[in-house]
Amino acid sequence: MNTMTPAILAATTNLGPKFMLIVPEAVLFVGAVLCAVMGLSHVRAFRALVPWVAVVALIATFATMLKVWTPEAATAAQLPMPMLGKYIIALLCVVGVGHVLASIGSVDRAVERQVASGTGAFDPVRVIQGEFYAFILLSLCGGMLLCHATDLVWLFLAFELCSLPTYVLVAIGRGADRSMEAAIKYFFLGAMSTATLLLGFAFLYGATGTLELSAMRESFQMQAQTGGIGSVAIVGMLLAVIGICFKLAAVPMHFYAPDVYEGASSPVAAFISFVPKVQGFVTLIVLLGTVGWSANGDSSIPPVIAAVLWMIAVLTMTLGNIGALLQRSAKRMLAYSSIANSGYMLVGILAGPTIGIDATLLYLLTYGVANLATFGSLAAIERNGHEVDSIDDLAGLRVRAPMVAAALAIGALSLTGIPPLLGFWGKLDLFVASAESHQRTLLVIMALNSGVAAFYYLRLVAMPFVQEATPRTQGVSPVPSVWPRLSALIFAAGCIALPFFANQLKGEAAAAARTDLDKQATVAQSVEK
Amino acid sequence: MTLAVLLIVLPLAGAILCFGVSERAAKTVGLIASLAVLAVATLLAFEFPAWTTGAFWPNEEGWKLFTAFGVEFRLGTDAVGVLLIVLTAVLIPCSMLVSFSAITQRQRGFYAQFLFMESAVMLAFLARDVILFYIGYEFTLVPLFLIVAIWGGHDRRPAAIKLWVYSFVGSVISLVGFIYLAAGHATDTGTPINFGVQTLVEYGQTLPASTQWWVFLAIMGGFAVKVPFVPVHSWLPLAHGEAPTAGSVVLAGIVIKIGQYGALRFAFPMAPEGALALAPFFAALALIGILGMSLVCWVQNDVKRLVAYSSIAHMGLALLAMFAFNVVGMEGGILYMVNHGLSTAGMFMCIGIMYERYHTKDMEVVGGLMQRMPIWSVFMVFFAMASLALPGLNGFVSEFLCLLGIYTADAGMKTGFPGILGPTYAFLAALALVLGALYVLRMLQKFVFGPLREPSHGHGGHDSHGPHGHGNHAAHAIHDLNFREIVAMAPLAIACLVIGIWPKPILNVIEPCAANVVAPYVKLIERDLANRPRAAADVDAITATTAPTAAKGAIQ
Amino acid sequence: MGGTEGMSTVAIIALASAFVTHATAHTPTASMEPALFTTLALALGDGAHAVVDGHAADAAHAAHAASGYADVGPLHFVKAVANTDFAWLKWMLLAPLVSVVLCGALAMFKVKSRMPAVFTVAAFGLSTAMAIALYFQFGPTLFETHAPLTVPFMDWLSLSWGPAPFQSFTANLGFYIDGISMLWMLFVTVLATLIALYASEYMESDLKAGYARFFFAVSLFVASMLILVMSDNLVGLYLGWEGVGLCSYMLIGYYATQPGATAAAKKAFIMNRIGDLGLALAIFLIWTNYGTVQYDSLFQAIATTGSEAVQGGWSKAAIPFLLLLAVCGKSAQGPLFTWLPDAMWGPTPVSALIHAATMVTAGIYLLARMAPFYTVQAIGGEWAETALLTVGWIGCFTAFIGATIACGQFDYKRVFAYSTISSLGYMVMGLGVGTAFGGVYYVFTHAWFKALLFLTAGAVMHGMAGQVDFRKLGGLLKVPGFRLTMICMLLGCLWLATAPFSAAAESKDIILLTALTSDVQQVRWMGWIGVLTAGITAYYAFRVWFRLALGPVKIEPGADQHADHGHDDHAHAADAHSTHKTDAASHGGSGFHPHAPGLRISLVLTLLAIGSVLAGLPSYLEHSQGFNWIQRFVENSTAKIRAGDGAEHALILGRDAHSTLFIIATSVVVAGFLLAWILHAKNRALGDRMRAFMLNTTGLKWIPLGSEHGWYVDQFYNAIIGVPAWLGAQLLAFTDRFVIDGVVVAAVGRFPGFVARVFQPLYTGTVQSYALTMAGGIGLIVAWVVWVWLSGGAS
Amino acid sequence: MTGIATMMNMINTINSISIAAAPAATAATTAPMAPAMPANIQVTLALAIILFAIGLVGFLTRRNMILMFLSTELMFQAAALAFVAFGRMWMDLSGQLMVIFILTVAAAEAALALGLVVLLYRRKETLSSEAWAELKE
Repeated sequence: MNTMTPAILAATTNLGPKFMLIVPEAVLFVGAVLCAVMGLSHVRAFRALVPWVAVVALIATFATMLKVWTPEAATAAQLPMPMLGKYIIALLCVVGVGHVLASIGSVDRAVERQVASGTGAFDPVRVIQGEFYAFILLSLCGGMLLCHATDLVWLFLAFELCSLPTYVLVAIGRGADRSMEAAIKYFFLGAMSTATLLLGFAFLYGATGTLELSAMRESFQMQAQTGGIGSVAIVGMLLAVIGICFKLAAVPMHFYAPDVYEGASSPVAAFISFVPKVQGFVTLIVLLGTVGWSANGDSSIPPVIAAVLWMIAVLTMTLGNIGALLQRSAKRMLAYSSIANSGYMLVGILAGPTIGIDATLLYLLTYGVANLATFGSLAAIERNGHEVDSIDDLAGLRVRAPMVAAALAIGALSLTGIPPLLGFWGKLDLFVASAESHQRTLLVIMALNSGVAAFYYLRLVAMPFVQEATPRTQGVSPVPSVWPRLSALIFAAGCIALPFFANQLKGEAAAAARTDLDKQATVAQSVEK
Repeated sequence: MTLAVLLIVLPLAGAILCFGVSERAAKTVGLIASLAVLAVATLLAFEFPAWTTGAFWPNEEGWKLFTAFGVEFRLGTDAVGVLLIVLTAVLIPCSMLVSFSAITQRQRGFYAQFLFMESAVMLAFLARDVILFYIGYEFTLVPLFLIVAIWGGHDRRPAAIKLWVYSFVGSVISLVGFIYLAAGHATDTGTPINFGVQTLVEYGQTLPASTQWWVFLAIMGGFAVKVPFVPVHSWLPLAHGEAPTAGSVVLAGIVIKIGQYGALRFAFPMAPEGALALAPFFAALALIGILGMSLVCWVQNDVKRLVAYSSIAHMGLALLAMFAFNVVGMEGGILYMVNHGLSTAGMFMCIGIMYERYHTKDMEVVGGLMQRMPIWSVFMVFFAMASLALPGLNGFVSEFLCLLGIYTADAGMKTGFPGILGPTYAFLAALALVLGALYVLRMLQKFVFGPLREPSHGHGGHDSHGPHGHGNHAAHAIHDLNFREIVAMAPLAIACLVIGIWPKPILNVIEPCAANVVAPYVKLIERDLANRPRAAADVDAITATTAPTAAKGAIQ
Repeated sequence: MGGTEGMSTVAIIALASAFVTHATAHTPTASMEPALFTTLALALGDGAHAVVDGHAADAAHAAHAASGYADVGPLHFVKAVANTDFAWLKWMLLAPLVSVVLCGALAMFKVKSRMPAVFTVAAFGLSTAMAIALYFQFGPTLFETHAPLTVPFMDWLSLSWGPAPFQSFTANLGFYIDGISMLWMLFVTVLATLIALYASEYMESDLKAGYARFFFAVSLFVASMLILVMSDNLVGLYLGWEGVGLCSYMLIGYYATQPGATAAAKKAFIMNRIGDLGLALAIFLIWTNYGTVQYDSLFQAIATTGSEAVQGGWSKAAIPFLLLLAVCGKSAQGPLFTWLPDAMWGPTPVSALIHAATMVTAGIYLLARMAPFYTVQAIGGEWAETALLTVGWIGCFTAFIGATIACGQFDYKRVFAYSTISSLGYMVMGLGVGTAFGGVYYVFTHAWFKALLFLTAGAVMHGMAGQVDFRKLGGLLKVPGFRLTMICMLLGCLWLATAPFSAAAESKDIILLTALTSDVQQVRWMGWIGVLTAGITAYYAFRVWFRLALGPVKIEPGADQHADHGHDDHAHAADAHSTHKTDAASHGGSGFHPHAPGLRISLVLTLLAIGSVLAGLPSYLEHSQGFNWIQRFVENSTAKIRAGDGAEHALILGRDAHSTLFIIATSVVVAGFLLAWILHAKNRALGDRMRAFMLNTTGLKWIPLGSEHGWYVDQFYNAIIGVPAWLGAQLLAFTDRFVIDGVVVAAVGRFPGFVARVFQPLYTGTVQSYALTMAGGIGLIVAWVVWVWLSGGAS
Repeated sequence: MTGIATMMNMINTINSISIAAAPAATAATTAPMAPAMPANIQVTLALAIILFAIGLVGFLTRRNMILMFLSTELMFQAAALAFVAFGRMWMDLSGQLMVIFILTVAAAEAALALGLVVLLYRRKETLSSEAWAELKE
């Protein structure tokens, strides 16, 4: 009875290079702890500093990533997709900063006001700002660690590290009952889907006998040559895909999204509409990398899984888009739009490794930026103290908050895919990917869906600029703190400016999508770009 | 910064400047910017070397921004493009001039939208890359939507939303067609994806007939919404009915033209077999458009809807002539684009000026304005006659060439360009001459001639609708055209007259471009005709030596 | 209201349906074609008339009998000579255009002056001088070399996309001068000058309102007429053709404030447009068959393509019929004549110039110019015959109908309008029966005396404050100042009634002679109907004159702004204190004294009277000079194939043609004169009693009613075409607005929303329900995978 | 009840497939030699699947939030058991390794879940999840 399988032994010896790579995450972790601690200090100035600590931590992570994450180091650590981590860390840092800025001033506002006005004594128990930003950083850290996964354990742990904090964020984002209800729904359904994912991992382990992703891939390649991948593996993969669908809010598992996004406060809604998607897609890419693609050479995932993914992609797109048509609440509408965008990105996955994955990764970036512009601008305005929720509140916003109205409109236009903006280039890449991989029906369905989408995104453009202010919108005014507005504006400007760097972004995404097989190619390509 | 790039960037700068200045100064800044663009456009026209060769100029490879997506910043246009650019550059300042007194609220935004639109349209006409064209073509949508939605008429919102959804879905369908073609090219030749118009045209023509059928249907289907063809036309009367004067002028004068320019530049060259196979279908739609819409025009009482329906009929004839696949028809179609832009824009300006004074578009309420505004009625009758295709004015030249083109399509092989449209299309299309006269004369009889009828609540009374109403417009006497309004309309009228009397220069310019577009069709139709049993008369005509020389002649 | 529009579609549908059914047959068999075309011809030419004519059925059989009728042997046309030293001819065209620009400027700046009249008369005078100079310079060379003159002026439409013959299309503005164009240039410019002079006084009362606009339109009219006549290609002719249509639209609608005038203008323009449609279609077909539209190369092409090469199928055969449709539209023939009587809404000089002398003769010019298309050589045997017969029947039918309606009218201007229609019918019949010379000669003489008639009518109306109903006037011969006008009107009526030895008699009798002596039986019938119509013409001509001139003096002035017809708002120009609006004369006529025509009007009337008399000179001098002046013109033009007036020795009813015709014609005219004398001069009561008798006897009621209401043709068109077309358009507009836009688009728009509503109940809000639907989803996917496995076994 | 029925037949199908196919799959692979599927592995695997089903059904039927959490925990443990079963089959310890991590994560979830439940209880004095259904379409 061999006590330790060779794979586990091998893993423990070459830990050196792997540790080097997770330095950025470590920096982030330290930042999270610092935030948590400073949030509890009696000195009001320290508490006010917490968001800025979070921002500095993110910037530091970005810097260390740039230094640490060189192609040689990545290949040394035998990661399944060496450059994926670099892209995801950069993406999460940049968008993470946006989320942090968007939520400044919204957490603990009542408590801070009481303390400032001296009516209530400071009580560490009631203050949550510290944990709030800590959890944001932890969740981002989990998302980044996913890319380092070389085996299922690491994958599962990073997966959980990324999703658990989000449940808490939803609960503490806004004191009202609605966020509590959203949190409980999100948690329970999340737990159920994670359990399904875990069962899927179990079956994958059962089919290959190893937790090592590289070993798994070899055994699957073997099985592919000798009469196809076993049924246990297929069931395992299916369960894993279903588990991941919850994170992506893809069709069978999307029911929570509208309620949770509506319940959570706007900055948190922005966060949970983006980070879980990154987490879901990275896990999906890593898993499909082992089961399909490079596994059986002709870069195609097993037909059963491909068919299931195809069905999920189409249903997600369609239900997401037509669902949004009926909504009167802006956040619910954006929830449905996020469901639809997951559908678009699944098309990228289906389009196969060479062209599909980098299209999805690029679309993740465009969606993140546009999402923050729209959700951020919702976060930046309030109606006599309460969150702005229904679309009618946006009428005539141009008069009361011109900057926020512009950001909202530009974000919506970018999500629709109006050309000069960033969203168009993401969609174009997806269209080209599906066309080049002969998914003609998907191409047509996506086109029709973006036609339907044009209708409801138009409301976000028309309400602030075309509609006249109604008595109901008298109370609408920007949030006292300037930062949410600035973050929405910065990301709206991003929608306009980033297309000028489209080449570099596409290059980075393409590099990220390269699997370790063509190592030399990765090195050559990154130099040439 | 070559002329072409300047032409795109200048209006953008102007638009941003418009936002900067005060409300009152906005209109002057807007006008100056658009006149500057006009100057650059005329400079481009003078420097344009390929007036007679039909070649594309300036083929400059600009910024390498989107090469990873296969999109080259290639700018270039041929004679037809330059004509449309100059037309746009003339129409925008004229439409601004007309709306000085009409628009009183949010003037900064108003003039900025027009300049945004102008830069997008210029990009569309100058693009030699399919996605670059799509960017220009799609971006005209946002300013147009805002113009109709903010400064429009009474129930402007549904009209604006319908305009937005129709155009967006249409352009997405065309995009699917382009991407399908480009992706096919990339996979077949193994090269990275490339959206260059030339590469796609060459690749498209090598595709098997069945795929070309789908590609043509997708691309032409998308542009059919913008032309508009009959089943998908219902957004145009609504949009025109609600748009402000300048909005209608730009919508009729420029936006419809991009749809047709797209069909001419992309749909016909990229899928000739598909075009041939679908020609009877689209020709039948065009015919329904001509006859049906002319009759519908005849019973309209809202004069703006009447002119909108009439432009559907006119565009139907222009497209039908293009489907005749011969030089005369194509030339007639292209010239019709320019002429329709001039005469219909002029008519909308007249109607707008009248609307400014009487606040109603209903022909039953207002009439016999010749007594009140004689100079206005001269312009109105002039533009009506131009759109009526009266010989001596521009409408006639293009309508005559279109009809002649449809006829030559049936003239068998001797003209060197055998067409596939039978004589029935030709005779039914010729009815357009009479039907066109019906509704225009009815409008003139109600509007300009006959006893003077004015709205009951007196002219200039406060208008109940629209935020941009003219406030408490003092009930002053209706005055005839002032100098500004005449200056706005004079260039269009002069252009109509000059093209009508001396069309030689424009025809020489358009001919090579038309020949280039039609060149691939000669061989295809000959092959079709050869294997289809034809009347004895035509068979020996085929053996006549004229055909090959003609094809060679047309190509050089 | 749909009358005019209704009319517009009658010819189209008949024409289009015939062609459509025919064209789609694609390879027409020989037998089908003639039958189809005869029905078309009958439908076009004499649909309503077929009932009366009875034996139209065997038209086809009789046609084959006569060979010389349409088969004129091989055609030969002399090649045109380009001669640049006639370049000054372009000034003949530019002079009126300069006047157009000047008058237009004056109108725009609302300048109140008489200058527009001066510009116009000067321009026309210059053109007349040039026309006469052209006759003297180019005439002799033309008459002996028979070679027409071409002068390039300006290039307009010229495309070429290949070297071969059918691969270029040139239609530049150049001049092609031959016999008939020179004749037309002469009498158009002369008459235009005289009438412009007349109008300068007649329109004086409108000095402020529309004087400049009137002369702008008149100058533009003459310019367009000259382009039409002088152009060297069909598209130039089309430019002139539509130009005159536009000017007649502007001039009929001159009194823009009156709804009747604008409706009449619209009706005229649309009916002309139907004719233009015919012309346009003809031009396209000519180009597709002969590859050119330039007269010179076209006629050479016709001459060279021998009859055996005529396999153009239906498209060649259709050309003559389409040209005929154009003629009907412009010269108010056949089905499209109803616009001319309504054109009387325009001021009288307009009626005289445009609707009597010049524009309406454009149709005859086209027939003369395009005569080669009506020969067997050009379009094949069986169609040439039918085409010519159709032209003949349309002319004859229109003449007869025009005359019958004229008898019933009480408004003397409308009587003269119907008489114009009738005379035009004669001219078209002339070309139809084979004598282009007869037709053209009658055009020449008719232009003079009809202009005279209209101008006298104008003078009377001008004087009687717009009164047009001759029952309210009488004994004008005795009224001081009107004696000259009435004498001129008598002369005009005599010429109209073709009194023996009058100029009209000389020209009209040639037509009747050729018709009666032709060996085609149908043509002989046309001849007899022509003789009958001549009698009716005599009756109504003198009916008007007797009512107006003889009998007790009775002057009932029409209201100044007479609602119905009186439309020249005249005021005593001399009477300083009266303003335009209030007319001093009250309806009662107590203080009213008729306003005698001024010097310029009387001058023009006398000149025209002299001209009408001299119009007969060509035939009076025929014996001494050996040739007829007009015949020489026709022989030196493309219409020469029709110039010959048949065999000299032919017989009518067995006896010598000339003498018998003379006897028959004079007897018929005298009969008409006597009938008019009895009913309207000697015993007016008898006339009224007879009319009352006929009205209440059911058997004869339809005659007076029909003739007074123009056989209800307008109402007929309105009923079967106008109303249905209007309803159809309303239905189309409704479907477009509410069905396509309302139902279909809304359905497509709302479908996604509808589907969303189906899924909406799934979002109930409780965690359990979400978990259940999720589990359901997973179950479905796994079930599907298992099903695929069991069936496909996909690994 | 229908929910449970579907669950049962789903499990049987997975069961049958995995049992039937597993030996074939294992026999074929030449990777680290997987031993034949002894009977007890099948039993533990079936147990794991049944446990998972029970957890799922419990989660669907129970209204009380704590019991709902317990059923999710049950699902987690079912997965852990599956890992152990497969570890035993492959005679490979990494299955056990995974179980340890699963336990830690389950513990973290438990802490979080109870925190949330307490928060909600303090707000609405009831543990039933029916009370929390305001957010809906």
